[in-house]
Amino acid sequence: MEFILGHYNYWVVIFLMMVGFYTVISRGNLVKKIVGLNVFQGSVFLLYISISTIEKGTVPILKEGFEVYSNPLPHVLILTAIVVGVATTALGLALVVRIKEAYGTIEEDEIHRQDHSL
Amino acid sequence: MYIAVTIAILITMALALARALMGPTVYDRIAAVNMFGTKTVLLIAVFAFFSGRADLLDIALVYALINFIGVIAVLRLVEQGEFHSGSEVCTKTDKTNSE
Amino acid sequence: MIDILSWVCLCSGGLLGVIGGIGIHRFPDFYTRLHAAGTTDTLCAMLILLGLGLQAGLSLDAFKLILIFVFLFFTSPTSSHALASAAMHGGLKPKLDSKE
Amino acid sequence: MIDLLINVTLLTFLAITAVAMVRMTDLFAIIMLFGIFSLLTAGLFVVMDAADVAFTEAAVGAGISTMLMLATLALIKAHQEKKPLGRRPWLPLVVVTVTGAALVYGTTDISNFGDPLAPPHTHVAPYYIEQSMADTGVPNMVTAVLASYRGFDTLGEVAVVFTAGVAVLLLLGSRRKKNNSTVDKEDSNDS
Amino acid sequence: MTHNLILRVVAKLLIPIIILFAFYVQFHGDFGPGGGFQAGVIFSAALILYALVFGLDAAEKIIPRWLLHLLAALGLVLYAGVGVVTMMLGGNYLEYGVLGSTQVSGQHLGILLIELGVGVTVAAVMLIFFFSFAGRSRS
Repeated sequence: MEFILGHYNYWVVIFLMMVGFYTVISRGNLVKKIVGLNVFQGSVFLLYISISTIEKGTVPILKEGFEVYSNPLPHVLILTAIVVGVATTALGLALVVRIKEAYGTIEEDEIHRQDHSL
Repeated sequence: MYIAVTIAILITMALALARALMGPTVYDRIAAVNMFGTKTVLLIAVFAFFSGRADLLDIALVYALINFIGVIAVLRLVEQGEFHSGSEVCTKTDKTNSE
Repeated sequence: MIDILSWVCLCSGGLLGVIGGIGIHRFPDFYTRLHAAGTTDTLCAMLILLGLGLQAGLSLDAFKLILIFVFLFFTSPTSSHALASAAMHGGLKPKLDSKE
Repeated sequence: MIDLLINVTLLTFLAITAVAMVRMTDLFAIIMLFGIFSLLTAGLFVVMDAADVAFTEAAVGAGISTMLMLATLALIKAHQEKKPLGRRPWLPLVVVTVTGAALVYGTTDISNFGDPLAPPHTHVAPYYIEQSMADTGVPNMVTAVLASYRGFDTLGEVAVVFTAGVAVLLLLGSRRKKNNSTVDKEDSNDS
Repeated sequence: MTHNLILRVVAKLLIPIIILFAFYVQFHGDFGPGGGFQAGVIFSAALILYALVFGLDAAEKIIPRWLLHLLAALGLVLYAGVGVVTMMLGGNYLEYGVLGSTQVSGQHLGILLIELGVGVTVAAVMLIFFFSFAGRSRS
């Protein structure tokens, strides 16, 4: 029981990661691919934060009456990663918009077909 | 005692999530997402008091704000997208102010 | 005394939340669902925040709670209203007949 | 106890949301669910004692990210995903299952969730927790590490954000001359 | 959404509070949760709300595009400039201790300055994202 509760986080993280991965490799729609990438990214964030947690710990901001703080280092890494993540997502979406304008579609197959028919 | 409130909020979240998953119309989903956001705000507020860290209330505040802006943005898209399916689709610009 | 009052507020808030949740799940069409979500949401949030505020007493925390309260007090009905009017203009008809 | 309860429930919600997101074909509904996904992630960050991260995720993930996706949807005017491509649908599934199984096998060696003696908590973290107040005078350790100990790292991150901004400007900044005109190469910015 | 008078009034009421909250998050980041990244995003969220309710053109009147481009670069320059200044004062790159009379006061000033740089850049870049995506649809 303790083993299951202690690893539930990691298993859900892996499940989410695989769901995101599956979306990226099996779906042809570019917007959906980006959503899948974001799910993958979110699972990595959750993994890091799960690792940083300490039982009966508290938020890493010094305050009277608290002794155990959770590990601040993964928080820093993930905090910046989230902002960078949204920046890259925006870049990907901008590319999708330009692809739509150039090809008239956002389905991967149709883009391939148009490329080959030239 | 906090645990009773927490469980109540979690049940509500589950019901709202179910509506968001099933929702026959777009508006049902938006209403469910809005409710979900409000419940998350409450959950964080309750958790902040339970754990004795009132700093977390800032996060609840940001949630309330972002949730509102998100709903307005979604409505913008839905409304304009359905009204102007012709050439003049200016989803994010206001009708009165667009050139 | 204040403790009991605060627990009463918290519990009734939680109860209202669950009722609203059941409402959003069971009601037949969008407008009734929005009614369930909108009305219970506001009161539920306010009761829970009031309960927490009674626990906090007079402090910075109480001020932040009041701020959250004000935020929800303004935004929640506004988004409900915007949602309903968008749905109305979007052509979603309320279900008026009582036959399922 | 209570945080474990919230933790497990929210994680389960998260898994359900993710599966629903893959199965749906309505792009609009997918983006709504992505908003819920972000909210849930941020809630989990709060429960796992990462206040700053939850703050960022709430503001960025749920706010800006969802809004950008909606704006994209408005631009591409395609609200429905075409039916998934039919060729060899089992291959991705097999790849994903094998990778997932390998990763789950790997978790058996990870120490339990919240174990205070786990390796990540024994090297540099105790130094930050004990010394950050004396070194920088800032009670928020995350800010201390972010801005002071690892300031150079953060400079790089800000540069990445700036670069992404410039790139988006190059891609989308110039006004379209006509509807569906082909690629217009004019760069409209000077930053 | 011309019929949404309520939305306009409430937005007018809320936007100043949001901007005030953004400044609180920016400058209180040392003591509570928050900092430049979050404050920048919240600040841009306030302007995005304005753009959503009153239109993109009205928002661009408040903060024109060239100003956004300038601010995005300026934040990064401020951040990197702090590093250069510490080098000129005899320390290493981004060693804030030399900025003040004591180690702690120097650190405090340095953290405040670079958080400001981060906040300005992030706010400007998020607004650039939104304006680019939203402005693309007008022909």
